[in-house]
Amino acid sequence: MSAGLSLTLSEAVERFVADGASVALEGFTHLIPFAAGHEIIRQHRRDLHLIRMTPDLIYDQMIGMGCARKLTFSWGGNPGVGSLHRLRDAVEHSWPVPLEIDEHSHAGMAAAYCAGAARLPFGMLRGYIDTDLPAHNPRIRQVECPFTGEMLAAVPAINPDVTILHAQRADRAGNISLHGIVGAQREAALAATTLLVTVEEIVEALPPAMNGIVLPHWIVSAVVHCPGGAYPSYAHGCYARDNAFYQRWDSIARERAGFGAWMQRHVLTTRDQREFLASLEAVPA
Amino acid sequence: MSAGLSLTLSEAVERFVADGASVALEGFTHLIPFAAGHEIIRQHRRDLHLIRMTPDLIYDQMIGMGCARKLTFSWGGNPGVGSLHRLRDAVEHSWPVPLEIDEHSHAGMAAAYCAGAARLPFGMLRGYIDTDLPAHNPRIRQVECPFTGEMLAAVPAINPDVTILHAQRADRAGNISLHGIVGAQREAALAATTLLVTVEEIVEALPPAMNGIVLPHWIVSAVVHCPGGAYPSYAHGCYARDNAFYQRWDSIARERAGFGAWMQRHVLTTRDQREFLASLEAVPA
Amino acid sequence: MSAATRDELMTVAAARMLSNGCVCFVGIGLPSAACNLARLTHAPDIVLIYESGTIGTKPDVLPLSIGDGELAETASFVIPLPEVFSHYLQAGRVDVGFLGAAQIDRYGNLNSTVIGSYEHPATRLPGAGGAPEIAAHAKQTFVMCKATPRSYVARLDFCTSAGFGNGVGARARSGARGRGPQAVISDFGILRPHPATEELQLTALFEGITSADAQAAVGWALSLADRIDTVAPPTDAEMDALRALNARTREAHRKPVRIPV
Amino acid sequence: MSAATRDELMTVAAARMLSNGCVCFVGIGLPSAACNLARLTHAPDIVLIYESGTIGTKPDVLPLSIGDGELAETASFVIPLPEVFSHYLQAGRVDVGFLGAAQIDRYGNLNSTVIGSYEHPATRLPGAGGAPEIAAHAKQTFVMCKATPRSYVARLDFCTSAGFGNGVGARARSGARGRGPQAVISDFGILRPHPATEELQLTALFEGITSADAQAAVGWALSLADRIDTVAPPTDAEMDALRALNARTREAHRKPVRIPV
Repeated sequence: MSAGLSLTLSEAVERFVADGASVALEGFTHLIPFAAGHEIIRQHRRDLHLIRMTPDLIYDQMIGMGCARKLTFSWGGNPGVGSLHRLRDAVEHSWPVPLEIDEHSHAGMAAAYCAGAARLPFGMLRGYIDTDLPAHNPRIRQVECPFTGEMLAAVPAINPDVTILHAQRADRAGNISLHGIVGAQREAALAATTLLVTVEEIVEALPPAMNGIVLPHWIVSAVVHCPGGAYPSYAHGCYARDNAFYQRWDSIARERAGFGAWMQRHVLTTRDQREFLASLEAVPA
Repeated sequence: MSAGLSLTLSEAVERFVADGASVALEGFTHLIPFAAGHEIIRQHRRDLHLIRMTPDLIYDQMIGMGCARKLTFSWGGNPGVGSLHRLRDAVEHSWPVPLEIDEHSHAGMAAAYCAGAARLPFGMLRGYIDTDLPAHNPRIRQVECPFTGEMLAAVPAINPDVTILHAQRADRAGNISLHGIVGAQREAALAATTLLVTVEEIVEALPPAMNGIVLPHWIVSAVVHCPGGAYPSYAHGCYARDNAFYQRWDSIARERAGFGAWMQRHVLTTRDQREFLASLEAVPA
Repeated sequence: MSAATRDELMTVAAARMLSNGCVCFVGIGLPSAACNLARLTHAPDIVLIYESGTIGTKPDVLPLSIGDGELAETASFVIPLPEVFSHYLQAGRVDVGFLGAAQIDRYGNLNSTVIGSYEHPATRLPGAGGAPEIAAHAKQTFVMCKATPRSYVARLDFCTSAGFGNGVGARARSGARGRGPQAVISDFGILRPHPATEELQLTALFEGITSADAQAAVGWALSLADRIDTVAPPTDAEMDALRALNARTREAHRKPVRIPV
Repeated sequence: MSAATRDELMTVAAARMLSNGCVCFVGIGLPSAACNLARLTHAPDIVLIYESGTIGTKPDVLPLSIGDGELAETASFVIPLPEVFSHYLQAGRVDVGFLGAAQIDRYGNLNSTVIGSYEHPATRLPGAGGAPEIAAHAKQTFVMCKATPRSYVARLDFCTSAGFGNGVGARARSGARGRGPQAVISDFGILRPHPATEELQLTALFEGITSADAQAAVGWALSLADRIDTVAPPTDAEMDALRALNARTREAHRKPVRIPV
């Protein structure tokens, strides 16, 4: 691990997330690295190429705060609730800044992450058949099977400059263990140049893993202890998803002014995840 | 599960393994389905296309007994000991019958299994660079990345007619759980048309799996209760690998006559895995 | 018991289409309700897969998101998302896939991407998610889509997921391996593809709704099957199970979650 | 203590080349002994990967096979084999790969496939295994190969794994991403590639062995480095650790296993 356990989240974001970088804060509903996203907003990062299968509230916030110039994604909604209003505003009205989109299906983006993790230049799938996406995205092409002549869909590998994950625990060497729904996190981690992980707890020794999901310390750039770092998403075994918050987000983010006020109060004027959480507890949003 | 838990191993092999079939008895040192291989020998199957990354003793036995016409593999030795004498005799002297070989590297064969599991027509890798294998195997070709123009190695998907695994346990619905070293078993299972599994034990309910390795009942054709079915390989948590047996195999199999006598005594004249094991216990081979 | 709502009618109709033991790729919303209703009534051994990677899940309440903890806790096992799509869906191991959409056309092609032009959308929708490959690879798909003035349209603004293309065998020629949309469950009734033309036909209506109502709800000249059935009204057992499930769900989602300060 | 055997000399020499914390892709036999000796002496934090999928394993005895239970029990975690090759090796995450061979040529190309012709081999060897891709993707490789009349040859019967091809930049042009064989450890001494020609040069000899001995052991005109070192003899600590490891291993492998009747 290049930076050890000594960094705060603020220091880690400052060191590893540069303006203009391609950044994947992965998490499929579970273990979404909210705290890291908030810190990126606090540090006013700009021109990021955000990557994520399911940009949800944290990307809605980052896009609404003007951090992003481009989004690679496969489904951009508030799960079970509806639209991501800030994402829509950026795509429909270029507010606060224009947002270029690189749009895929889940299967396509999963293949692209897998290719990235394996350092192959492209991934392939039987996908996008008779749909309009390939006509609008030059990053969806075809490849011919050299044995059967069949044509398959091809997508370029995704290799983020930085992948940021949240996990349940790390040991002192920096090995990371996560369990529960893992989405494409492991592939996004292995595909990245730099891997930054926030964790619920740091332990002397991880529980015996055998075939469990572990990211070894030598692929991790830094681990930051950040309890509650996935809230309002969840950390299986630690705390539950705040579905009510996800539902409330629909009205918080619907209008620019209300969104701005909420971000000011709960993110920009809080210093870290602890203060963020306290600000929500004090007066439910 | 199409055939449930009601079949004996003999019935399962009779029903699912036909002469001429392509059959993968996978297992990377661990959980090698020896009992199933012995049953295939007892039933005198012929013209099989055997598939396996590491043909070891059980394939040495099946090849020496004339079951196979073709072998797809990537490393054919007795691990840590030396040659597989029956495999060598078949390749070098066509004894007892000629054996066509389809030879790969581990990485190439792993890619082929993964493609098979995903029902893609081929797998790709950065592989075989500047080696002589592609010149001797028309099933190793190249594919061009439609984004970068790079040339990558391509191998056709492996989709066995039948994959046979050994696992630690199944539940009564036919769900299979395995742990420890799993090689390419999961991919071989998912790539197959028919999946036959022998298990150490059948339990009411599998232990909670979360991110563990489970093969669901609806991809399994039959489960056979077969304790000790991986011996002299091993079943993690149940019994250890008999390394001494692997070392003794070198002299057992070195000469045709000695091999034949051993097979006669321990496989052909035993009725099942229980009798096979008892025959070894009675007089160590 | 109050009369069934249109959501309830659609949910019950969809649940009935699921046979015991079938492997379903489940989306959030009405499909999730329908699959779990089937599991809680006539199909206890149905296998539910959510794209988050939970296989064989048996949630006690409906998830709000595709990845609620409940889904993992009650699953037989949980796999990484790429494997759901490669090893299970693309491999042809899913019997039934559910799809929803903002727009559907007469061949069951679906739009969940944009209203208006792609480059300058009037309304940006969430996008494809798993839909294009569910549409291609599930052995069959069921579409759940309510009729609004803008949902059943003569021409999609964008094709996110292919149904029967432009019909008459186009799908078979496309390389898609599943049989495509075999039922569209709307809030007026049920459409199914004509065996030859593959155009959707009205095959059943909910009680009290007429063919003229259905025709008025869709933006093309709706083809009628030779025989149009009436969907049998929900039984008390179905309604009890569905309402209890929805009540448990509402309560669970309202329950305040402790902020992990 | 008895004098070091040639196996022991080679093992100690290889172990010394491994720095603490480096990630090694380990093969069975001498490489496995060398890597574990390094771990038990100067490199306690070395990360050992066996191709069976065991990552960060710390076996107390050497495995006989690449997949002994000991490797899984003492591993940080165990992954499916395809991921070892795609996510770790091909992804460039392995610092050092070890290779052995039946034949090696002056550019460090290796044969572990056949002696004689491929179609009608005089001797069929086990084959490639992981070697071709270890040779291509590990950041560097170390080759351990004893000299026999037929091992260091002017021309391979078959190229299983590429070293420097025919030299002078051929490897760089091939698309292989690792730096190739940076050391060949034989039982006479150590060869390393010349920076420009990439031909292997004799750079060190074990004690009591001369350049003439080395030249006699190889089947081509052996190139000598400007300076040829003598490999420092094993220390007592190295020999103690290695012999204890080998003794534990022999005992473990001899121990009768209960037949699971």
